[in-house]
Amino acid sequence: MDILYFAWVRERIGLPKERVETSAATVRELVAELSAREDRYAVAFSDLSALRVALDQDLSDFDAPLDGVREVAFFPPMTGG
Amino acid sequence: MDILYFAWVRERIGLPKERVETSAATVRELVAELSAREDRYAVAFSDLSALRVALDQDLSDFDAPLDGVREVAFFPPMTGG
Amino acid sequence: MRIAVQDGLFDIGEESNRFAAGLSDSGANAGAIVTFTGVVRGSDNGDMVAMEIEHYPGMTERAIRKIADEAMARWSLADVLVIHRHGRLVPGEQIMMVATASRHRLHAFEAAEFLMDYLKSRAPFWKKELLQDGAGNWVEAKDSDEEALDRWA
Amino acid sequence: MRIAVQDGLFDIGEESNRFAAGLSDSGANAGAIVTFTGVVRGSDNGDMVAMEIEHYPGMTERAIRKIADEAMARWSLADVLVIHRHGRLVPGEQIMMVATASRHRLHAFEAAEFLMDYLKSRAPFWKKELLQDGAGNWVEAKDSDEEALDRWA
Repeated sequence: MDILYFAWVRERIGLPKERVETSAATVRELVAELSAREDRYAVAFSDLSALRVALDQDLSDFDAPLDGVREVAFFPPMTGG
Repeated sequence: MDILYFAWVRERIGLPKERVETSAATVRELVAELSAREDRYAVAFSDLSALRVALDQDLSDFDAPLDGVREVAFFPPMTGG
Repeated sequence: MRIAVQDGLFDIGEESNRFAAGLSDSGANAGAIVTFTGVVRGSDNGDMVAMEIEHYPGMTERAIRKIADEAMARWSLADVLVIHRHGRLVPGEQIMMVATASRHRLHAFEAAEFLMDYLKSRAPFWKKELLQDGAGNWVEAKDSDEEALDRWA
Repeated sequence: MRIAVQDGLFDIGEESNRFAAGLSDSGANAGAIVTFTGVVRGSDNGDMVAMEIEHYPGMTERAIRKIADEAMARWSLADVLVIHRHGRLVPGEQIMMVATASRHRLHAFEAAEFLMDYLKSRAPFWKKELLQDGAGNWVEAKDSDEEALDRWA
């Protein structure tokens, strides 16, 4: 599964993209798995209310299942326009 | 006093502008005076709710006094934009 | 603020760029620009050959200025532009344009809608549709245009 | 409908004229054109040298298209244009533009406001202010931008 990070999430984790092998069933489980790996993940994911997630390029939520998902992206609330 | 007519009011009365000597105290009295003059005026002024009036180029109403007014204009509701 | 009442065509793009450049030259620091352009529509059955717009020369600029001043007083605007044509226009030609600029998008949008609502019913213009058979129909004011003003009361 | 996500500048006037010409070529008979242009504002103390806009390449066009499709479904629109830039922009440069066209002015205005409200909070762009001293601040999303969406719920 490809995981992408944008804006300050990218800066805190220190990379824009990585490939991860996971058996996490939901986004929330994936976040817990990553946070357990290294401190920089734990810091970036410390407040989920300040984060948004997209699954295969559609906005989703942290309780969404990951079956069949190929691309997960984490980022702060968007500031376009 | 100059009296101006626009749009279908101008067409019904048959002229865009005329000079009138009047001692009418209000717009309503002026309208009555003109309507008594000739049928084309009576026709144009038959339904005041379909007309608007401007005194010296500011929108006004039929009960407004005419003292000191130099230019009166009659026209249908505006359709700009 | 610029107000133009004219019979000639204007170029939407040129006017938009000039308005934006004016903001930049004046250091207005406006983040939001809204424009509205009105275009002469053809009649649904295609029998309208032109639109004749009559106006009240002395009063027109005065009435538009009053509306634009009111918009400047109600919203925080960096600039306002109003162009309105009169005379004979054919379908597809632009009739009028307003532009507003503000720090905030909501102010720019609301002010542009306010200007349009007032120009429709309070600026002394009258439209007449000229038909193929030579007839001419004065466009009637719509109740909905008068009611649109209630929003700003 | 045209959607452009690009790093280069665009010309407001040229885009406005192209949008209007497209309506005329397609015989859309739209009487009302609304445009909104967003411009990079300088910071109040003048210490911002540039705005860096990051985006999510695969998702950006997809998200904008979804928003534009929703606008076409909700209002009676003859056409929609959305241009949004990314990369490094300096104060005074235009960030983005939307244009809408409809028979009726209210549809064109509402659809343009809807597009702006959704682009602010639902299209994957993130702004960072680059300051004179080399620091960079990620612009935080405003509660008011999120609340603006309630109007369309």
